[in-house]
Amino acid sequence: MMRRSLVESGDMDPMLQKTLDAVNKSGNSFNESRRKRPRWAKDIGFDIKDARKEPVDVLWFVGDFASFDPRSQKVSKTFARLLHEAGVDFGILYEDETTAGNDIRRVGEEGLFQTLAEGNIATLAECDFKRIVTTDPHSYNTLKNEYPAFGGNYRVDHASALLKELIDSGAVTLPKKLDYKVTYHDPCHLGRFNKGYDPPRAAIAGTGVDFVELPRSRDNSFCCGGGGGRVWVPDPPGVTKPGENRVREAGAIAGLDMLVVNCPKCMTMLEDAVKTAGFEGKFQVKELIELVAEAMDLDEKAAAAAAAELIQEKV
Amino acid sequence: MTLTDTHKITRILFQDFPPWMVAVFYGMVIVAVAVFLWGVFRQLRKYAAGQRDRDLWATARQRIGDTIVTILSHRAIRRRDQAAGGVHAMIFYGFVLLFIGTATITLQYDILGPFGIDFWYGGFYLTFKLVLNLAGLGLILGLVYMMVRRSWIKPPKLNYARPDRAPTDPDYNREFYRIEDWAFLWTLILIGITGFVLSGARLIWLQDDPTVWDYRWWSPVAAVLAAILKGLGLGAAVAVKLRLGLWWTHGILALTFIALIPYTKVKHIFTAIGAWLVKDPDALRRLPAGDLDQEKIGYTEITDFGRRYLLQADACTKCGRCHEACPANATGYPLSPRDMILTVREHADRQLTPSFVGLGHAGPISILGNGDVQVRSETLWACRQCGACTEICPVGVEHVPITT
Amino acid sequence: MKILVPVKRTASLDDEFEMRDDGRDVDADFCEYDINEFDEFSVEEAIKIKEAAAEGAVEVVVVTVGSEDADEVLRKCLAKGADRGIRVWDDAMEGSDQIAIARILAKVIEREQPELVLTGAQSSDHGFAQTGIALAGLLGWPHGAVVSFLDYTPGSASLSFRRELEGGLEQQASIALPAVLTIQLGINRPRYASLRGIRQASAKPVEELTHGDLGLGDDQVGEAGSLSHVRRMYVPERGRSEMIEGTPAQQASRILQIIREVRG
Amino acid sequence: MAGILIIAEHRQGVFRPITLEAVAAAETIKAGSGGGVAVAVIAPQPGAYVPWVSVAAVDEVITVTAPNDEFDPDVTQAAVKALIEARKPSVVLMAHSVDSWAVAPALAAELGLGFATDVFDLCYDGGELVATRAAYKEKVFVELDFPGKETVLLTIRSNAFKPAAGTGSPAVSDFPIPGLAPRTRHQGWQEPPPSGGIDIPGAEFIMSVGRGVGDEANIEQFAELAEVLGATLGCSRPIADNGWLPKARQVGQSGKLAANCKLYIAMGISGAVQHQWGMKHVENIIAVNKDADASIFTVAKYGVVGDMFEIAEELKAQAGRN
Repeated sequence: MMRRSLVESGDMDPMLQKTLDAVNKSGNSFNESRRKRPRWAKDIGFDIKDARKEPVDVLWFVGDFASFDPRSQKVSKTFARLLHEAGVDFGILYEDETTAGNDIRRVGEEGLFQTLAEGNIATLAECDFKRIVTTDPHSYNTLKNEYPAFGGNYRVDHASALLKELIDSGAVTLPKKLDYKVTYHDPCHLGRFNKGYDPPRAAIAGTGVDFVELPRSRDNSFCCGGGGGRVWVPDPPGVTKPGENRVREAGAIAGLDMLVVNCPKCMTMLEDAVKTAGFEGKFQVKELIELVAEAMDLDEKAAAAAAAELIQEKV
Repeated sequence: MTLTDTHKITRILFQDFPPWMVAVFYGMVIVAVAVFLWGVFRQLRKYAAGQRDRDLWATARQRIGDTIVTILSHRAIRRRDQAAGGVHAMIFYGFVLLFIGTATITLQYDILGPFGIDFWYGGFYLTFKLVLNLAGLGLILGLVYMMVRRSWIKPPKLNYARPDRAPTDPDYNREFYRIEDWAFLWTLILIGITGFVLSGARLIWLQDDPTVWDYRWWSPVAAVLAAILKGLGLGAAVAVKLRLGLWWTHGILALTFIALIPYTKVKHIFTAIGAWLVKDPDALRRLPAGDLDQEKIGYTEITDFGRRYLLQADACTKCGRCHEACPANATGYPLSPRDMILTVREHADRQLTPSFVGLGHAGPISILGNGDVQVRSETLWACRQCGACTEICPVGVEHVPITT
Repeated sequence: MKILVPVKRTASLDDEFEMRDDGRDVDADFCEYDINEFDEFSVEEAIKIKEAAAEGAVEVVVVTVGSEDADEVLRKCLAKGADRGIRVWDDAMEGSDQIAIARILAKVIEREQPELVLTGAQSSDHGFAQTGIALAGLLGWPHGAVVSFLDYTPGSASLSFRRELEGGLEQQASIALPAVLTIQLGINRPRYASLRGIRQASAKPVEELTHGDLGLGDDQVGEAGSLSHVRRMYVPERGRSEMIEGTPAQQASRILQIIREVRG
Repeated sequence: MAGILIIAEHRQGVFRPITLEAVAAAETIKAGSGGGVAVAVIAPQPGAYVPWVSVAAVDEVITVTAPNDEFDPDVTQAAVKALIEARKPSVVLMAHSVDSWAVAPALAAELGLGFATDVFDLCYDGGELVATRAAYKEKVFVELDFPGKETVLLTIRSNAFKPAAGTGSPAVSDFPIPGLAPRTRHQGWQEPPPSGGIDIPGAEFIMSVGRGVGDEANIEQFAELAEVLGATLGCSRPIADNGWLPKARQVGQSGKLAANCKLYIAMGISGAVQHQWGMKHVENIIAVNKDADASIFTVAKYGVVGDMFEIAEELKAQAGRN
């Protein structure tokens, strides 16, 4: 609780202060206007249900990074198409969703966190859903473990758990066997915090890739460096970033094709680290959802579905 | 040897000691226990200066079972360091058995004996001797390994260099903890060694007494030592003097050791178990809610800390696992979870355990700042809240909620 | 000794917005509001002077002209360390331009009699750069615009400051008090107001006044009291650069081609 | 008397050509104003500036002897007030400069003049003066008029009008003003930090980085790219304020004007008006920004909507090859 008194006395990095001001003003850490939050979903070929107006099975709490960060927006689009393909009844909160506040609380801005929590809980109270799913382990952690204290009791699952369910139930079929050599980075908030080690590994196994564990994995996973608000504060030049340390560890795996991540913040930190640590072109950073989508042949299926719709219109 | 004689198979305490010497010994015992109790009181008063924690006992009750299993199985200490964990288990069980042994003698000699109840003889006594011999051997071998580990294997995590201070800072050097580590090791190992040589000398001294000599192999280590000493020509006459000298060395070392438990690293015997007991299992995933209407939020002074955190700060034995697991520390940031917790402890000791002279605060009040016993804001901001430290800590320190 | 700091609640737009029905401003639903960026620096400068002085020697009063929603801005300043807040509003003030607002603020200043008034050099939404110096004109006080450095010990009759001119040149000057200074960005590093601080600041007093309380006539406020009138506000037909499409590689090669064309 | 009164600007004894942009603005409304164009010069030796303002469009130059060497808001305000009361011009124009910031609003408030600042277009519409300025960070334009105002004071945005030229032979007259005890005392100048060999005003090819660069560690990558392309590295104000690049590299109103630039590449710069002041005039501008609606695209000749880091890498790779 020492950071909380630093926040009260305003003793913090100017870039962090800008982010807190942005969240205060517009409910997201990217200083984008609230209206822009669902804009990522505009061109995915179908309209996602509006959970504020219609009952849904799965309420997808998208989160800041998955809504605004260009790289993670691609993942969100893929996830939406994947759920659509798998016939999942899901919806999002569109522009009424604000950041869940996990990292705002861990930065020490407890007042702002409680306001965000109360705001989101009030919005969720108006919605009719069975469970909440999110691709961001940070949102997942605070929704699942910290919202109950403020009256928000929900069944919350991380996207990887839903992926496993869909694969097990056959709703998601993985016809295409991928021959990549792949390793997996356990996100701290999903693994160490909430013991979500196995569902992602099960999903990876389903894609038929050659899977290798990192030396430091599961509860000893080495952090990508993006937690506790550090994703908003750039590392001073000249300091090696935690992400680079992690990328070097992955680079030591001979013939590695892909480092699979399972969190938008890890994606941001590790993709940057691949560049700065000089591993570009050696291996790719890919999200678990993207890997599963590739094994699902999602793009071909979507193209086929679109073609079918065209034929139907002509008839 | 008839049944009635089995009573003779025992050890006569304070054998051939003049009464004044026995009285002196008991005087010393009382002083040692008094010093120990005063130390315990001071620590408890320190923890009481922290903030009450409503659900502290709720988590404690839930975790009694888990704590017992963790302590006995040493699973927390064995994780990712099987060798150190296993050896610590040897030392732990050795020490516990020896402690039980001493307690049994006290029960027999000081409590039940006066009422004429005897049990410490014959088969029981011989098994007692055997068990304690093995316990003592385990303890000494464990300590030898720890000494080798510290001085020769030298795992990087035992390096006390601080990443959150520059070499020019007055409090950069934490080598003084190393002195305490070695004093702890040497004291304990000397107590063990003097105990064995003492009993070996006793065997030589009483070699003519069949009730002692004929059963010496029930204390195999002592018997071996006796054989060696005899081989070197040690006679009964000299052995008795050697036995007296070693008895007092062993006694004084042991009493000093017990007296200083609450003031030194040895207190982890109690604080580590206590810390694990009060550790919140959801420490990482659910931060304690702050009351926004209170006059103050967050920690600035040491008395703002929750009591459980002050207790945990005292449980740290500087094993370095959090120091090694921390991503900020591994990449050159000015943060080591270990050094941050030690700073909290040093600050608490300086503020809340007043010198004997009187109450009063020595040094800066706030825990935050760039002074020598303070946590710097750059240290707190380097943290990634990834939880690796709190997750691996074998004594249940909750670095993450303390930092946030 | 008292420092008075007028602050403004400014709007920022999403890139997709619609105009108000009368076409003279943007529809409020498309605006997000926050304290004017320049005012963060003027408030910080006032609080720094207060903190440097003896306890209670300096009182910092923040004033805003605006409806109830502007309370949030005052609370943020109070959370940072301002002592008192004043909000002036009634329906007659609707549509006031910068000079009408300056006139209202001038009346508040006559009531409060501060030694020093610090305003933002301009607003981040309209950038008029008028209110502060117009205020000085109405009060007849000495003034300095676009101040990038300020050295003042409370109680002294004057203070020295620097103005930031074009090209990075700075002019050093001193000014007699009471005076009005408009503050440029970068003069200090504004502190953060935690949400808890803002909530607790709502306990600090905020005085609400109308133009009547200030002895201003109806014709001195609102559109009647303004020196300019908005005929219309519109989204301009923009010249649009020739967009270079394609993959980053294709775009880069087109750029290199342009460089060779221009640079030969 | 009607007509238009323009207040000339000078600093450190040097005439500021921005005055001629106000003259150019005056030319566009000369007909409607029903009078001539007069330029007032308020300075210790006003005569020295007469040749500078004797351009074609100027009918009259009024010299006003000021007691103080450098610009003092009180003196200028008193002088212009006296001029307005004496001549009753229908329009008074000043450049939208830091000096006019310090006097125009006080003057307008005191005399109740029609008033607008940072104007970049003006005209008479049915006998009514209409001025156009921008709002909400250039996203909208606003037309203002001044019903019932005999005299209107406007400050003109720099680089909005091409400076008036040609030679004229204006009548020169002197205008005495009462002495005034100045309340602010000029104490001296502080020159901007030495540019250390960085010559933004002289550079023909500039590549600037803005907030889009994200953090200090990424600056190096663009410094190298500028070198490979043979461009001078520039930046926007936030980069200089954060100390990530020296102030001498800052392009914009409080930095440098890219006066000599033929080709300007803007990387991750949104295009605030203060920055545009420094580069809007450049003939060839290439803007790279991830926000398709950034206002930089309204001034750039070529635009790329994309990730500046990807574009930079491709540029460096391809430029390196040939």
